Amino acid sequence: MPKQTVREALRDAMAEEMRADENVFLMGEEVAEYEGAYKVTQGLLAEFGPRRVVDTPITEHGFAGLGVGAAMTGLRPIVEFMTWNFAMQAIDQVINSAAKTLYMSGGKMRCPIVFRGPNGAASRVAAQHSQDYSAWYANVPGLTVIAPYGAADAKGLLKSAIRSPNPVVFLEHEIIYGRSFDVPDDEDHTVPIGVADVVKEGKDVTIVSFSRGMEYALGAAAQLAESEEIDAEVVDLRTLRPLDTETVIASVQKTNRLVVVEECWPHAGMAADIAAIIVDEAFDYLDAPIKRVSAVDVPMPYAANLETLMLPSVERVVEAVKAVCYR
Amino acid sequence: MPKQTVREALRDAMAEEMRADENVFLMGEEVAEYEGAYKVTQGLLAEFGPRRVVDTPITEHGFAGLGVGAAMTGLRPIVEFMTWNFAMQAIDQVINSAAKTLYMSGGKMRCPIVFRGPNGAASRVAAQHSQDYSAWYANVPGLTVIAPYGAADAKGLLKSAIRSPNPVVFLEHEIIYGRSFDVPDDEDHTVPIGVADVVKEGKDVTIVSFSRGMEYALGAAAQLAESEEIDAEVVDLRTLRPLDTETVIASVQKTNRLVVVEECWPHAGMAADIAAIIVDEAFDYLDAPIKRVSAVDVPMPYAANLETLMLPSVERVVEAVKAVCYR
Amino acid sequence: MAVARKKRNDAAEATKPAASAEELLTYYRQMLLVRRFEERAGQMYGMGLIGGFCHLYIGQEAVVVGMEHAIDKDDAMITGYRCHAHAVTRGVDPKAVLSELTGRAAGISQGKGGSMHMFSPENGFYGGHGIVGAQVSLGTGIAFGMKYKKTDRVCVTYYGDGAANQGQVYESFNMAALWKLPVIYVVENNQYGMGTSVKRASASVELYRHGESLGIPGVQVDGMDVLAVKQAGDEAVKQARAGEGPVVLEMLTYRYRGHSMSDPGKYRTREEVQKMRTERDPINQLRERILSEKAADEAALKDIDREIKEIINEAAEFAQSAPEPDAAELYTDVVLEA
Amino acid sequence: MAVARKKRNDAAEATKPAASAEELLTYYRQMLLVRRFEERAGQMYGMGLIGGFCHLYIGQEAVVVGMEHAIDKDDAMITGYRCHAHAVTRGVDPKAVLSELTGRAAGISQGKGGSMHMFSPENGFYGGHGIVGAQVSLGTGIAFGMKYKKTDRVCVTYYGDGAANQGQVYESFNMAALWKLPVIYVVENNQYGMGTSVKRASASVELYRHGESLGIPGVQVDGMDVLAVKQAGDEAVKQARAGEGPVVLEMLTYRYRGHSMSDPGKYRTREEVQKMRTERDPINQLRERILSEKAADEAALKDIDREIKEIINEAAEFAQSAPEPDAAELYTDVVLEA
Ligand SMILES: Cc1ncc(C[n+]2csc(CCOP(=O)(O)OP(=O)(O)O)c2C)c(N)n1
Ligand SMILES: Cc1ncc(C[n+]2csc(CCOP(=O)(O)OP(=O)(O)O)c2C)c(N)n1
Ligand SMILES: [Mg+2]
Ligand SMILES: [Mg+2]
Repeated sequence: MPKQTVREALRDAMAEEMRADENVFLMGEEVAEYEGAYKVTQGLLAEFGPRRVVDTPITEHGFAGLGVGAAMTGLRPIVEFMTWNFAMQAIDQVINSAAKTLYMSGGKMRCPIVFRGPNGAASRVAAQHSQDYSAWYANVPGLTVIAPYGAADAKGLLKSAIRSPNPVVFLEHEIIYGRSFDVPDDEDHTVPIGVADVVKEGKDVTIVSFSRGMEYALGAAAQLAESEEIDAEVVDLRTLRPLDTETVIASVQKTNRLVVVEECWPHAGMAADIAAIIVDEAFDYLDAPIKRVSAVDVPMPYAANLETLMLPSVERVVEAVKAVCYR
Repeated sequence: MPKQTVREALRDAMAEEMRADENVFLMGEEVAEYEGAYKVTQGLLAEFGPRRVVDTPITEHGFAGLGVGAAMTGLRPIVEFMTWNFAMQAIDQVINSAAKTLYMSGGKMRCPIVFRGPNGAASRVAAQHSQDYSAWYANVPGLTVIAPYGAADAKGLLKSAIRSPNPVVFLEHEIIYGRSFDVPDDEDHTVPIGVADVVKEGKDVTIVSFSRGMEYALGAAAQLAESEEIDAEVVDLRTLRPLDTETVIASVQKTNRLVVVEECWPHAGMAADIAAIIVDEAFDYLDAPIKRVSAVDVPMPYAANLETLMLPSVERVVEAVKAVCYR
Repeated sequence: MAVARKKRNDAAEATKPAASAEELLTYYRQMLLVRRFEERAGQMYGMGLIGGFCHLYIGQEAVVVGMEHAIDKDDAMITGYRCHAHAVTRGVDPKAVLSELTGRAAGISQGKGGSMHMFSPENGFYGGHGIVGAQVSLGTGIAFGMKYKKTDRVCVTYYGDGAANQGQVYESFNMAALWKLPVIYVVENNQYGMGTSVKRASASVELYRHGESLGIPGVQVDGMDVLAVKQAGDEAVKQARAGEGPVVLEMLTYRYRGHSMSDPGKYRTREEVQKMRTERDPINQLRERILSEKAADEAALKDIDREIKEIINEAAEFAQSAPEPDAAELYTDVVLEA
Repeated sequence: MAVARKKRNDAAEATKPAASAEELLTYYRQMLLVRRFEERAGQMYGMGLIGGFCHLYIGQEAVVVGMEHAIDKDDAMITGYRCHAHAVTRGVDPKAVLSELTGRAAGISQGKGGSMHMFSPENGFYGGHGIVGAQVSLGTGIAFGMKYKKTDRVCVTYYGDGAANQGQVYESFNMAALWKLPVIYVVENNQYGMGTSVKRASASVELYRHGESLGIPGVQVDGMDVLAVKQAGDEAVKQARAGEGPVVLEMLTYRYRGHSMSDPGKYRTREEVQKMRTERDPINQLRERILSEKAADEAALKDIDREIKEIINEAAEFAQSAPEPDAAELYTDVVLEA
């Protein structure tokens, strides 16, 4: 399979869907002439022109609402937030207008829209630019929430998101934009929404994660395998809403142990949700406490040493796995 | 002890603190001349005048930011959101400016401000006016998050919030504004932030809740006591951040069973957080799955029958308690 | 079109806009339908048949009816929570609106939306939104969609004097002006946002000028005169349809009732309200014109009254007896299957 | 003060604002300090000593220095993320700013804030904020606080041309005008918000007029001329201090460097940048004036250059060798003990 960066995979997903459907268009800050603050939209203006690739003023609240209105007319907007931190300005439109309208209208008013952009911590950009919103959006019915790790999933899921009739929150990660992964060379490569992926099978413990958390999860699993200590099963959630709880439960039923890894703050985070589901639905299979490896419960500091300490790490995952395996 | 409604208790808390400290002032939509959309600020304009009780335009984003700026000059603003639903327009200022600035400034820039108003479902106001934000705010370090149930706690905690040097999110509940409770007749009645309250002792199961969830929790405990089936311990969290995990753990260590009740949506909600903490920190004491009784995972419907079905109920709590007690 | 023309209705007064007898009677019938609908909704609220918030449009009828006749059926309209009139005037069956208010399965939103949330895409009605100001960005997006699709359709986007200060209104103005979107912003200045008079909320009470800094033309209109509304609407629609970009129409109007049903109304005097009702009522004014122009006689107007009474009675009966949604509906319409 | 005066600097040109030799040299020294500071920060970024975003102020020095001299030490100032110059000019030790950039414990924010987040309440500097537009509401609130406390202090609130379209800016304008708050809005129009030129982002590029609909006076100022800035600032401060409410000052300026360190700069030509540098540079302009007015000679200016070089060298050395924060600092400053 050819290799592609996550950045290229996302771009290709948008380009392919824009070629296939005239109703798909892209808007956001610096998406057109600048080709994306993080260069995810490279080449799109050149191919599709300014009608379909629209630079906006720095008015997230307004253009998110504008996107939702456009979606109500049957268009399929892709709204890029330069980062999800700036989407707090627009969150009322994402939740109150996009997520709730189908329900409030008794099914009459559809809103097929994708909100996308990098979520969570980039490098050294401090507290206001580093928040992980996965848990907030996953909390809200009416939304579909996707947070892929590798490039094939990024591409396949973004294509599914654009084709979805529902409002989708698509959480990318700045740190993995530049990483390369195998991607199927197929215009029709899609990945189904709501299906987790057992990335590595194992028998001793289940490690569940998503987005960049997978880096720590896979790193820890590899390290534990290498030392032949512990054989971990690794599950990539990929979609945060709807959650594929079946796959997680099945894995825990097999391994009887669970560690959840996230870059989100711990309180009322995604890992809390997984832990709560498992302690309810698979209690009898649990042989040990469920451990969460989350970001530290503080705003993101700027200093290099503190930043490293704030985020999860392979070491912290290894430690948590050992703890639940009582090693 | 004299009885007071929650509404009066909140008003008195503000009035007393405004009398005590010239730096305390109140702003928000309809707080002055109209005396509050829900009449919580009755009499305040008359007593304190328009300098200290300020009607704002319907510009949540702007006046929340203005409040934070005022707090940075050493004032102690109380910012009323007519409901927390409208605070989504302002959430960037609450999180990025109020919650993170102390950290980002290395402790230099303080922000003593209280954001308050009714949270969650009122009666028949449908999806856009009924969201419960407890989990979102509890997720964020730098904030203090308070969600009282009875009038004495409402008063004592609001006074503590106003005196706090930190930004506080104070979540009230429209449905309980008009209910009466005993309130100590004492100008200096405060309730400490971060301390849960064991409202009813019991030995068979722990029911944890907060805000209006306490109504269902206490109702269920009473019903179970009456039928002499199950002796439930009921814990009112009162503060959601910082969480008094010690009290909850101690209770579960005693009862070995836990049900958490909330009006929040289930995914990544407050109950998920409590469940995750307990399955990690008190795993060996748990004799049964932890059950969550949350709002149903859908936007709030308008129709009377559907609305009732959407919210938690005494019956649903009783059922959950029986399930974890294997009855 | 010049930027911000003041009180265009002052000038217009000299030359009363012309209208055929048929037009006058159509406006009359529609305004009366709205009025009677709202009165009944108010009664039914009092009887406990309607819950939550319920914002009546009584006094403002000329605005929505006048604008409706300035646009075509396949143009779009969007507004806030004070939306019963807009739905009915766009052509939604009053039964479906009233049984939405009573929370029944036959409601236009299947009883799930209630008073503030009704939608009828087939009638070009995009809601019915509860968050002050949000519909302004949405309406701008609907106009974006119409332009994107290369139609010549326009979107009429309503908001209140209270909403006029919201940041997203300005953000929307800016994009609409920058991209010349076919949106007509209709600010229904009924003098109060809840209990706050416009002068306590806005540094400038000339709401038609709020887009001026961004080059958006604005016109102040007598919103109690359906013909003045229609005329101003016609001009604005012409401009927007021609691709010349947005217009702001400030409709000077008044709401007779409280903001919603629980409003004690202490922020204004009884006399103020009474004066508007007796001197400026849009239906009475039109009625007088119809009679003085002999477009119809008293008897013909009585027939209309009776006809409308029947429509409302029928709707009320229906809305009270129609069944509530099935319990299973709690779980539907959250998301669509892909 | 009239609403929205266009290009006041055109008129001003005839009567060059007067300034003593001492004043001219103070401005020169401060502008040069900012320039050299930023140049060094850029170098240190290139060396990997600074991480994340780093927005340099080179080219815009006249704005912050001119405004600083229009206010007093106990007035307030607040800005966005392009804030090193503001901190230094307000009186923060360059060492503390530069070691914030290198993320060291001795940084003004103990290394926790970085380039975008520095605060010095004791110098009346309120940050240093990363969210475009947010500081405009904050600054309005600072002004509210000053009025509430019955002082005659003012708050100078900076934002960019890109931020000028944000809704919260208008919401703040409205409250400031309604309540006559002592806030001076300084929009640093450096022609671009990241890669978007002002005319692609704003339906009206006359940013000094954005408050016009709300009755806020606006003045356009040559932001490359420190004396013009100072003079416009003086007038605005006078009005705000007198309790007459807010003013908008649009500073026409230019940033020579990229938006932040990773900007490929394809949205403008090399020639455009070069032309500004050679023809309009604020430091060169002031230097020429100093020499032509004989406020100082070449030798005296060289002394200043040398002095500043030393300050910067010392700061750089300090910022590179100062220790990182202690690991325990991760957990401090989240909340204060009650
Ligand atoms: C963002 C937001 N803030 C507050 C409210 C509560 N609220 C509902 S209607 C209203 C007054 C709006 O007044 P106006 O825009 O003049 O419209 P009118 O009710 O007069 O039609 C307020 C404050 C809301 N729904 N949304
Ligand atoms: C709300 C928000 N949206 C987007 C960004 C990303 N961003 C940072 S600076 C900037 C450009 C701002 O331009 P301008 O206001 O002109 O200020 P300048 O950088 O020219 O000083 C953007 C889009 C942000 N920080 N906050
Ligand atoms: Mg109004
Ligand atoms: Mg700029």
